[in-house]
Amino acid sequence: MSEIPNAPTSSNVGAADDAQHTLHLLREMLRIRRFEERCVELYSRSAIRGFLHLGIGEEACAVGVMEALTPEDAIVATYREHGHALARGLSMRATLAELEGKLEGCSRGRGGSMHLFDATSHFYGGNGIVAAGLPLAVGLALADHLQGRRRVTACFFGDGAVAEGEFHESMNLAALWHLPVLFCCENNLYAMGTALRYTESEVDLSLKASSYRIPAWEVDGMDVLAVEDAARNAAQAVLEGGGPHFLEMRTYRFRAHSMYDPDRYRDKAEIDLWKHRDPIPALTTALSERGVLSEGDLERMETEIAAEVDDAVAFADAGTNEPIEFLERFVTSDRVIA
Amino acid sequence: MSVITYREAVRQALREALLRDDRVFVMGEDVGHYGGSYAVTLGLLEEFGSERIRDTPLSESGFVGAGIGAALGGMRPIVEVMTVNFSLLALDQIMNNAASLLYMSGGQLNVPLVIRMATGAGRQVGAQHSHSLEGWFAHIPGLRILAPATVADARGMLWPALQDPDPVLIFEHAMLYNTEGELSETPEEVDIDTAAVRRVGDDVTIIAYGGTLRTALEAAEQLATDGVQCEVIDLRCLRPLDMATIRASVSRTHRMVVVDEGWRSGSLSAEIAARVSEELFYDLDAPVARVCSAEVPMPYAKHLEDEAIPQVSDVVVAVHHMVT
Amino acid sequence: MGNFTMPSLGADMEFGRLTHWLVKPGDEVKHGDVVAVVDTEKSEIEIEIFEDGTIEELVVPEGGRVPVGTVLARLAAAKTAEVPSATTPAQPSTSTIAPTVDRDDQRRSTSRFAAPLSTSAETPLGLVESPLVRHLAERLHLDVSSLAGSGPGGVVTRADVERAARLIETPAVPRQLVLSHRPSSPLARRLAVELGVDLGAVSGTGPGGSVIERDVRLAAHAVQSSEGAYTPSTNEDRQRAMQHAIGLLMARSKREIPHYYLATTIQLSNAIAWLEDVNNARPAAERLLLASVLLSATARAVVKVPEMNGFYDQGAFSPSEKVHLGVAISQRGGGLIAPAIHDAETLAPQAMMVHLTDLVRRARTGRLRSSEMSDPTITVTNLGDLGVDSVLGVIYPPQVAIVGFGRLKDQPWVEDGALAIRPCIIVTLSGDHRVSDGMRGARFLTEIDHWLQEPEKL
Amino acid sequence: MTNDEARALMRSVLRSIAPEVDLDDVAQGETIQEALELDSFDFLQFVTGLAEVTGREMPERDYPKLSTVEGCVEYLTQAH
Repeated sequence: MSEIPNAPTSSNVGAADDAQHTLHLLREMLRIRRFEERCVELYSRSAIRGFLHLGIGEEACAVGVMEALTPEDAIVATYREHGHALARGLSMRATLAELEGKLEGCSRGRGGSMHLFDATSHFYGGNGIVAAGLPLAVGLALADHLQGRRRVTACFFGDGAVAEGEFHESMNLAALWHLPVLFCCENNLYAMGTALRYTESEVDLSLKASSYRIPAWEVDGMDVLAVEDAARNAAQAVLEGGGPHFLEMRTYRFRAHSMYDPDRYRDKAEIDLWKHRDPIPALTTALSERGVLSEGDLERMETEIAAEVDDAVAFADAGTNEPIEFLERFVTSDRVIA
Repeated sequence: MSVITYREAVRQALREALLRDDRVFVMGEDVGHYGGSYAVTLGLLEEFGSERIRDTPLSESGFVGAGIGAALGGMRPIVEVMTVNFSLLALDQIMNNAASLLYMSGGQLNVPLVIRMATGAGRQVGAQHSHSLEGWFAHIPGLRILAPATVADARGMLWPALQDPDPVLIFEHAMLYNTEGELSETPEEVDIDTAAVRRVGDDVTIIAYGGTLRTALEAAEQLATDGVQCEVIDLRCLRPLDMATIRASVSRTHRMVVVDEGWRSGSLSAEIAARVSEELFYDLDAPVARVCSAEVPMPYAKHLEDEAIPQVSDVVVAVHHMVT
Repeated sequence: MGNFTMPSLGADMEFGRLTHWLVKPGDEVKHGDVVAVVDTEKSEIEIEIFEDGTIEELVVPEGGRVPVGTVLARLAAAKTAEVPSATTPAQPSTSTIAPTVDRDDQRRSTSRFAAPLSTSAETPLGLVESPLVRHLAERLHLDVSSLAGSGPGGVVTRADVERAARLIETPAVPRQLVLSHRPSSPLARRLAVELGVDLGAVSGTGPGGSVIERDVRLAAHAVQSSEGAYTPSTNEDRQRAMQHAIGLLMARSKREIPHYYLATTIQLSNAIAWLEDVNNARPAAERLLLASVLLSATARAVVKVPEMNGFYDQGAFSPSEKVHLGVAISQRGGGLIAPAIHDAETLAPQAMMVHLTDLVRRARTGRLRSSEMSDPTITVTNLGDLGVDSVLGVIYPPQVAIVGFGRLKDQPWVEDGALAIRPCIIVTLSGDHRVSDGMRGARFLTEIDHWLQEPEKL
Repeated sequence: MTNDEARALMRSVLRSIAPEVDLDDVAQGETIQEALELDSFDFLQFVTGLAEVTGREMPERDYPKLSTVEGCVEYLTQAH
């Protein structure tokens, strides 16, 4: 049984005294949750195929960090990226159409769940290779540095990535060249089916990060306000030339690693324990106790979100297949290979 | 006209690119203070400073991935991987990121990156430092693969490669750095699409690239004394292959030999032979011949290494066998 | 009313075994309830239902292994009012559940020349159930009785019919390129078709004795049969093609055959006198040319020195019992071919002249038989007409010798110590040193001289 | 047989042997064989052709007379 950080105290809620903002955070998390729940159904009726990695339970990380970023900032995510995409502003329609492989998808149906891209919002996509996104983030930040552009590149990865060589190489490069990268580690205690204690000699990941002289904190990944607060401070420091920063968000996923994973490696008790710390009910309770969220408000929010999901499903199901004549397009730029 | 070395030509190309476009910067192991493992970047650090001539830690996946990221971020990076042998550590970044991002993103993200690598054997540096893997990379859709064999190409190919919105890999054969060639003061533009007919002939077409061009040309001279006129084609671009030039030649000579320093099985020469048999079957008057490296980890001993690498005599024998 | 179907639980899942039900008919269920456990060969997974309602019937029993999408249970609508949000939209048509992944249907997977489905012993043939498939087969006038079906239970599907039809339309190997048994290069086979040459009759000089381009071109310009066989568009093309082909042959000969050369002067007064006697008694049309005498003499001499007659191939000489004398005939407007006079050693000058006349006429009008082209065992070249004193020939591979006759010319000749003027001719031999040597060559030339001194015995 | 008839005969016989040659190409005093590249075989056919049409013997010793245009015309036009 891994130790569990303390539950969010009501004081946190007070800190972000702007009630509307907190309601917004709740709505964003709820959108992600309902969207991914519907994905489970779509997958079981084969509308979504291939691999599907759900972030149900980890919504606070994506929403919290995205709130701390500006439209100019760049994002590099992983294959567990639906939440990050939606929180960054990709529409449910474009995202779900992509999951169903339709032309109307954000990557024209070529990427699928692990490769959602949106150039306008600088969402540089998921990545199917663990930790392969880290060097990209370093490069983006290097380009900013060389062109004197003031922005942050937020790079998401899981605890599994920490064991990859690229983690070491990227952290070292970012620190060595003092680059504006915000390393966001979503530590959900399992690298696919292997618990952290079986993969890392040093399980305190923020301690590991500090060995590169990179400022690093851990933060409760089940508390969206705590995540937002930590991310905002870190992003500010990075923006002001403080070099790379590292956030270790301790979180937990309530479903299997992917849609085809028997989840035998975690015992039910542990899952139930973490479910009690579900970030959505936690925030709902806190808001209703403060009298800013009535029963009716919540129901209205649920109904609106359900409608948004239904619309997205109808849009995706009605989506078209990209004509096979275009198979070779975009292998290289507007140039048809002879 | 002045006579300069292949190494000097590459250095001039780098210098010209750095001067013409301030988005260009060079990154790689020992490219700065050490001046480049093959002394290609000697002097660039002093002239352009450490921001644009960046020594990197020994982190091939890291700095190649960073090169890709910087290209995504609007720069025009030139990453030097010391030799193709070390590129294996960066193969995932090159294939799964650089080559695939434009396609996976449905056309949103271009990766205008150039990666330079030394390649090939001949310096008795043993199995791990003597690979010739251009054929591997030429297998990957999304990449453009160049093999400058002459001083003019070494000088001319870099700039158009930097203008290409997609990733370009340039393979410089290690044995070519010391070779010399003529170059005009204002070198003319070269393309990075087509093959070049380096020697005209009617009897046999010899296809070569990079380090094997010299071998092919020497063999052709020898064969000429036997009355066999060979046409020597320098591929220059290994992906996409300029099949038009190959077709035009082989449909005339009806015989083809490919000289490829890669291992025979699954090599670039295998691809060329397959395409010719598919597209020119009824023009062939003899089976396609391939002169490749022996399928061995490259031995250290000189006599063994020479035996393993395609030699002039191997090409002559292959042609003789074909024109009896 | 709704169905609860076997869900897809992973990228590589095609079947699932329903290990046990957690509900029974009459149970109320709502969205998200776990209703059964499915084994996917990798693990047992609890599966949820995404509809509210009451279980009406469990269609698949426990232990049943069914493909993804198969109906597992039937559901009656929930008694309570439908909660709008809970309803799942009607089954959109676009992404129908394919019962099994019909790999055959995906265009990409069938290669252009899809081999017909291999039929295992017990799959039925011609099992057509759908009227659509039957109608389509009739429209394509396709006999389906022998067609193996790729559908469930071996039934013939629409795709099977279309593929079978496509197979018929796709052109087989172009008929005229039916390959002959002889090893020959693709180019040779193509040219054989284009130039109307019977490949079977052409002997190959390529690697391993295969027929290659030049063999066909040589045969081609010798065999323009009158039935309008394909002739290159213009004369020039044919001449150039022939020139090119001969060039290659001569280059190879020079490269491979170690020629040695001999020459001798032969006095022909007897032969000339004999010829005049014969011709005086004959009308112009039947008169003999000196060439006929020279050819007969040569043929007879070959019998005495067999190393001059045969083929050198793949490192070994094979003498020929027959003497097929290749006669170099110049083509009008340039070019030279050397078709054979068969069994020349049996022909006296008179018979030789008949054969020669016929051969030259057909050579010049392009009606030589390919056999005449392909198997001379020794060649004679006679440039006397064109005023050349002597000619040293280049051997035609795979032959091993060539005799050259110069022009008839009066020469000073010593007889019994006195000087006289006699009609003479220079005869040369180019021999293949791998097969014979100067000694044998000299023996051969003196043999020709001997026969020319006694023409009447030819 | 007049001169013109003789020339016409020579032309028609030549045409059957070597269609592309022209009698006018033969210069004064030049032999027909050299001018028109006829070898002994062709010339024999030329003589045979003339003999068949005219019915005359044309023995081998007369061949020299027949190898120039003038000689041949003279030979054909003279009764002997």
